[in-house]
Amino acid sequence: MITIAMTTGFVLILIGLYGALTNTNILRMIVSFTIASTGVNVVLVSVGYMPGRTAPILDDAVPVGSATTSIIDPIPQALVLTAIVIGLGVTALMLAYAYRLFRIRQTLDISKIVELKW
Amino acid sequence: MVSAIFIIVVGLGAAFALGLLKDSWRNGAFALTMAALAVMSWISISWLGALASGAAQPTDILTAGVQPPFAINLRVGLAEAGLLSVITLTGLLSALYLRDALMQQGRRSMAVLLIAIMALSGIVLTRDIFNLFVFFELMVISTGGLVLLSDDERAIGAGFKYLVVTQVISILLLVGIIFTYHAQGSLNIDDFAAQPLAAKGAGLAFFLLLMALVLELKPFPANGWALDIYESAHPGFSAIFSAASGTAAVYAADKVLATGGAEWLPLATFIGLFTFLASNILALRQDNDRRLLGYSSVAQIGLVLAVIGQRDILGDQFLYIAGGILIAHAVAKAGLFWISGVITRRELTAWTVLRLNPPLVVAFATFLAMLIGLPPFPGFYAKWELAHHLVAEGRVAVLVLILIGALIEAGYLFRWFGLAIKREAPVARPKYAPGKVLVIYAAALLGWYAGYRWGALSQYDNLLQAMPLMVALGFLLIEGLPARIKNVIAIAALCVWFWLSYGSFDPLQMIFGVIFMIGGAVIFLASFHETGRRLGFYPPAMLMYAGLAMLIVAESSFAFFAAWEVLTIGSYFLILRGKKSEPHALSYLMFSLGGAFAILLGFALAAGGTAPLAIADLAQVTGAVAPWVFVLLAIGFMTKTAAIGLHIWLPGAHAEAEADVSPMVSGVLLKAGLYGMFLLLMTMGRQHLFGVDLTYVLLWIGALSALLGNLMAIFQEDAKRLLAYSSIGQMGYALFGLAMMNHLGWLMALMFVINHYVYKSLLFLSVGGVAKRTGTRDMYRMGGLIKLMPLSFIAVLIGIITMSGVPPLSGFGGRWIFYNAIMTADARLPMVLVFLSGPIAFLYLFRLIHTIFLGQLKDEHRQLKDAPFWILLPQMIYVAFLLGFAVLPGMALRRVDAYIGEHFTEQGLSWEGLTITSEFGYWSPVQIMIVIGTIFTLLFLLLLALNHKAQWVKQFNIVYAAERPFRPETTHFAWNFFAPYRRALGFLLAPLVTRFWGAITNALHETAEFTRKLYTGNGQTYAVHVLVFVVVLYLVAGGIS
Amino acid sequence: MSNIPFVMALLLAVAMIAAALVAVRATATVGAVLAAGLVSLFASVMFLLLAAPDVAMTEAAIGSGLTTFLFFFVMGRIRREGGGND
Amino acid sequence: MIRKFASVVLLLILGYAFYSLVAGFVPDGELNRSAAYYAENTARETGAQNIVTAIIVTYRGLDTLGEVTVLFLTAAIVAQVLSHSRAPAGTRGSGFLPAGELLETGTRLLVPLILLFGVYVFVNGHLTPGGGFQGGAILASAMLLLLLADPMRRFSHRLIAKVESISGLTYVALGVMGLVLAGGFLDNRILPLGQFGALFSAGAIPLIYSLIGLKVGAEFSSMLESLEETEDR
Repeated sequence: MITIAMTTGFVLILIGLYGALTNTNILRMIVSFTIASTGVNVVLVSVGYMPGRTAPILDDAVPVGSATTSIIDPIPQALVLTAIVIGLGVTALMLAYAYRLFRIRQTLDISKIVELKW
Repeated sequence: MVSAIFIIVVGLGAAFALGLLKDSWRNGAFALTMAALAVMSWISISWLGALASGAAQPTDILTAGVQPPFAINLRVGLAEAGLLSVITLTGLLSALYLRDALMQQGRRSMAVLLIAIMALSGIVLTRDIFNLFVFFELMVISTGGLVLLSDDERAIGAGFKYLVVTQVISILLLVGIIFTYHAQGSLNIDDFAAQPLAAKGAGLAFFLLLMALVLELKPFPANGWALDIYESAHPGFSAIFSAASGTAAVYAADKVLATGGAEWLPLATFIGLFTFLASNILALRQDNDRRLLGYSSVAQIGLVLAVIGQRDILGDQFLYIAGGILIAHAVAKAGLFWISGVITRRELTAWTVLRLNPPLVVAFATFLAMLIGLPPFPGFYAKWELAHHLVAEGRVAVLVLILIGALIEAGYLFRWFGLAIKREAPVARPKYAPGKVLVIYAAALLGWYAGYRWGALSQYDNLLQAMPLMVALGFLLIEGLPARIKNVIAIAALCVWFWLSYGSFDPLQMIFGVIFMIGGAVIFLASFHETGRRLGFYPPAMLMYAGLAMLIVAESSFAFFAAWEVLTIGSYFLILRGKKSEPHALSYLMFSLGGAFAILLGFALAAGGTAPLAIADLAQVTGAVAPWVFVLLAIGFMTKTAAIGLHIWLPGAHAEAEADVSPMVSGVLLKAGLYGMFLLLMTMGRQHLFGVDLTYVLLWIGALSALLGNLMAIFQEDAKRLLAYSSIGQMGYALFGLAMMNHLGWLMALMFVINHYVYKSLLFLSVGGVAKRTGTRDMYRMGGLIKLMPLSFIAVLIGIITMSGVPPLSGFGGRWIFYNAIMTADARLPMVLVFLSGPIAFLYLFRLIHTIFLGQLKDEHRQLKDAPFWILLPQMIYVAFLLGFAVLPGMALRRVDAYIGEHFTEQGLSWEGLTITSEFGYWSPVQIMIVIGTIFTLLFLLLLALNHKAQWVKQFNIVYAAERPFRPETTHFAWNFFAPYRRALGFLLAPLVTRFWGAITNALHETAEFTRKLYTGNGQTYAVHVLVFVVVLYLVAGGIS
Repeated sequence: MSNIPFVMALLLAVAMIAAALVAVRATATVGAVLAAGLVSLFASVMFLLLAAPDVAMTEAAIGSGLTTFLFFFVMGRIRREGGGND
Repeated sequence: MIRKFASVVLLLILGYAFYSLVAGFVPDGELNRSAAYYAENTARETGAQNIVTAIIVTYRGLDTLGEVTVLFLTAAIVAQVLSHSRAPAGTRGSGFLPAGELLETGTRLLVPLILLFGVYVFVNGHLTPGGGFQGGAILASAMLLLLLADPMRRFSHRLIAKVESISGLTYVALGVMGLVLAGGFLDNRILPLGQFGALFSAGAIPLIYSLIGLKVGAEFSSMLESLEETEDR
């Protein structure tokens, strides 16, 4: 289970990076990055997973006393929550930039935005 | 003391509060922003003060009221407080600088700025790795926002590239964080340290983590995105990006590296050095000022990373060294970016406009000196300590690479300074926004203050409390006074300094002291000739003399080296003042700094540790290291004396300098190198490397310098160049004498020290005076000036008689001692060379009289008057001195002779009355004077008798009889005077040395040109670079697991 | 424990990778964005399987929901101004 | 082509590195010390049922503050980026999902419900899955619906900005109160922990999470609106 999730996550990262490195369209690059960050999130959560345990919520099913032996690691989940929100922020920013670039240059092709170099 | 968390609270609170203000009420918004930044700065600085003085202890700040690692904690120690101060102050000043842009874009951009500074502070404060990630993302995003402040539309592209790359970095970082967490069971950085990363996969996780953090430092070659930002962003923001972001990112990398254990440090060292060298080389080809600053930023951060890689051996000095470099870089880079913001065009030559505002030039020079680590700035102390630690631990290779990089960096930075000072400046003085200029001055002052603090912290003397340096710097404050008043003060300062210090001089110091101080003062008499304010002359001149003054009294290697750098930098600025001296001044500086680095390395090797080393203790250096110390120090000193091979800077630098500067740099400054050689040979004596007696090598170098220097001089058409080349030869003699390592040799070297000062100053002044009147230095444009400039003629005549070593003047004394000396040495071949060069000197010296003063007067020179009074006055003093010294050489040499006698057992000279006796014969100056005088008088009378019918003939001017010739020199009788010799000996003059150094420079430039093609400008390619960087290091490190 | 979550995870993994490949290789940007949204959606189901309901909710709401809309808005602007055909 | 090839090679090597991470991964048998601490002490120290919430709001509150700031920052920058480049007049609307009668009516019906649901989600964040971010996203989706239904409709920028700022300021102020009244910045024990499992419990967590919800909702809305908006205010 963990291996499947983690592998999937890493594969998503690689696919995302591949897309980001080979698509010259800016929007497609951004799409690829969202896939890669989804992959990262999957990896993060899978690291915290422990087989046979439940979500880290102390309700009637999981009394406080037995929490240590019955819940999974809550920390990666907390981290992923943060990572997702930050990912959205960065995506939004990149999109805004993409639009602005398009307005200036009338193109979405990143290989044409090379006036700064050397 | 206010808790440091309020830096974050205030930053965030103000940013949120800005949203409540009306969008139109921008003044209020700006005031709020500034107030918040001021509070943040104040908190940081008060912590810094308290921690530095011991009033406070490093403090952990818990959040959520729970102990770490279960809740995030922050920490303020000395390092954190220092960096926070840098970050918040940069933010504060940049905000002031960005005022217009911020006002125009409104409160949102102000909020972004506040959050950026807050985030950078958070990066420094936090001890939690994921929290670090959050602050990093805040930094990234706010960078994305602040890039928009630029008017340059290309910044949008740069910002996007940055975002692309940081996405890749974030992915690596998060993967690294989570697996590190899995291995450690904690996200707290301090817990990493407690538990070595043993678990499987932990190494790789840590590697990814580290790579992500290192990538934020813009390592070469994965840094194209950063350069694009530097080039296009608003300079006010670039200052933050370089000074504050760079600082924070370095600290983040350091924090994590510190926990990873020593096995990760070599990786950091490698990346750091590679980046430092590569970026500096790349910067060589930059014409865009901001991009150049970008390369320099990247390089400096690389340097700091390399220093971090040495933290295992730096011990408690780590903070002092890394902090010194980092703070110097932050202040200087911020300052330079701020200056670039008041300059409208982007090519380096556009900086000429600074000249219309001299204080800005001072600020510019301050920042450059800080970057390169010149005294008295923190980088200097850091460089010194670093060198000693590295050498003590056997990491000489690291040090050498650092020094090479620093030299390249100095090359492009000072080339830039040269362009700014020498290229044509616009006429109209631009109007600078007062706020911006104020910020620049504030940075410069902070730089000086940092230099003062670092000096106070160092285990050596605080350079900024050294009196000569203070006096020299004081001249910056009185630049507004008329030149003549400043001249009086300068002369007085030199005399007073001599008077204060001569009591403790030994005879050797006395001779050099007199030349440096009193000799300097005499040359200053010529400076009375200049009227107006003569901006930019006295501070560098006094800086040079301060260096010389400090050099003589230096007792420790540190003081000596500091003085050496001070005099180098002062003389560079001085030489740069010449009309066409831009390339020559640069080459002078490059050689001198290279030499200085050799000295640094030599001293570090000699010290063998980090304890201060007294110059006298050089004598105690033994073992395998001793000859290397000798070689390095000798190379360092010989760059100053322009020994052959290291000489190519001299002719241009001396010839192109101003009329009164040439004698300073030739007559006075060259002696600094000889002084060093004296000390070196006196303490270390003969050293053997691979079985070769190194003094024997020096002997050869001296002989070759004498021969080739003189040979090159005879083919010069430019009078000052001729004198310059002759200096190479003369210094060769002195070196030769020293290298003989016997009593008479040394005495002769000292004789040369005195004589060369006098006649070279004399000749440079008189030739300078003639050049001032005729408007040219080319001898074929002169002629027949004897009657128009009789005093100059007499001066030159006396000068060349002395110099060529014919009786009756003191030059002969030198020669006489010299011939005695070589009879006692046993190196035949070099001796022959030295003998040969004697007559060669005749050939060119005679031209000075023959071509300039004799022959036909040029038509356009008919109305000339003799040189100005103030230029003549010191010449006449020298003439008088030479006559006196010819009769009474004993007045100086006797005591020295005895002093040298302490070092050499063999018989010196015996001084009885006016007669000097050696084992080979005797020399009685008075007798010689009388004999020669008699012969001369007789001959003169004879000539008069023979020629009593001689009559004056009007000169018949053939030059203008017909059309003006296309090449006037070809019609002059004395042009290419020694063409036959050139045909015979020209092969000796093939500019091999020049070609050699030229090839090195070219190779560097070619490398730069080739390498920078890496930066295609394509953001995707940059992302590939980032991955390549990580993957290659992963492979190099052998597939960490 | 039981095989059902395991099989589900496997299916989800395959679906996610397939969707990701579509997102990267698709010719139309709209399709790519939708496919990426789908990846997110599958990921949030995967999070449920991994006992992370909080994450699942967030991913569904933000990763697949809001992000997709952001893309559409920007693409809409670009399309209206004559770009975004490729 | 070269780039593709190079990328594939690079990613293969990176993939190998990832593979060795997966291959070497051993799931914890027991909770590690941090997780164990939270499992044991969350209920006592924070009074929250949902441990993830307790971590987010309290133990790692600084992260969350930063995270909220990320959104604040992004919203501000997006607005700024786009304020420079408004689309030509007359070309409004998202262009993808044309508004219709049905959508408009549906929106009127749905929006209050959605808003209520969003509030429910973040108010109960300490008890059940969900919280400020999810709730905020839900709030924003209501705004999204409004935008879709009627692109002409403008929410008050001022209102959104005020909500954003005031909730942000209050959040920071609560954090400082934690510093002053309790154990440290963002300590939730400035309010009584209350009855474990009750709505009003867990100290300041529900309050903070609500503020986060409001703020996140406002920020998302502002972002969406900036991207949607096509002319000057």
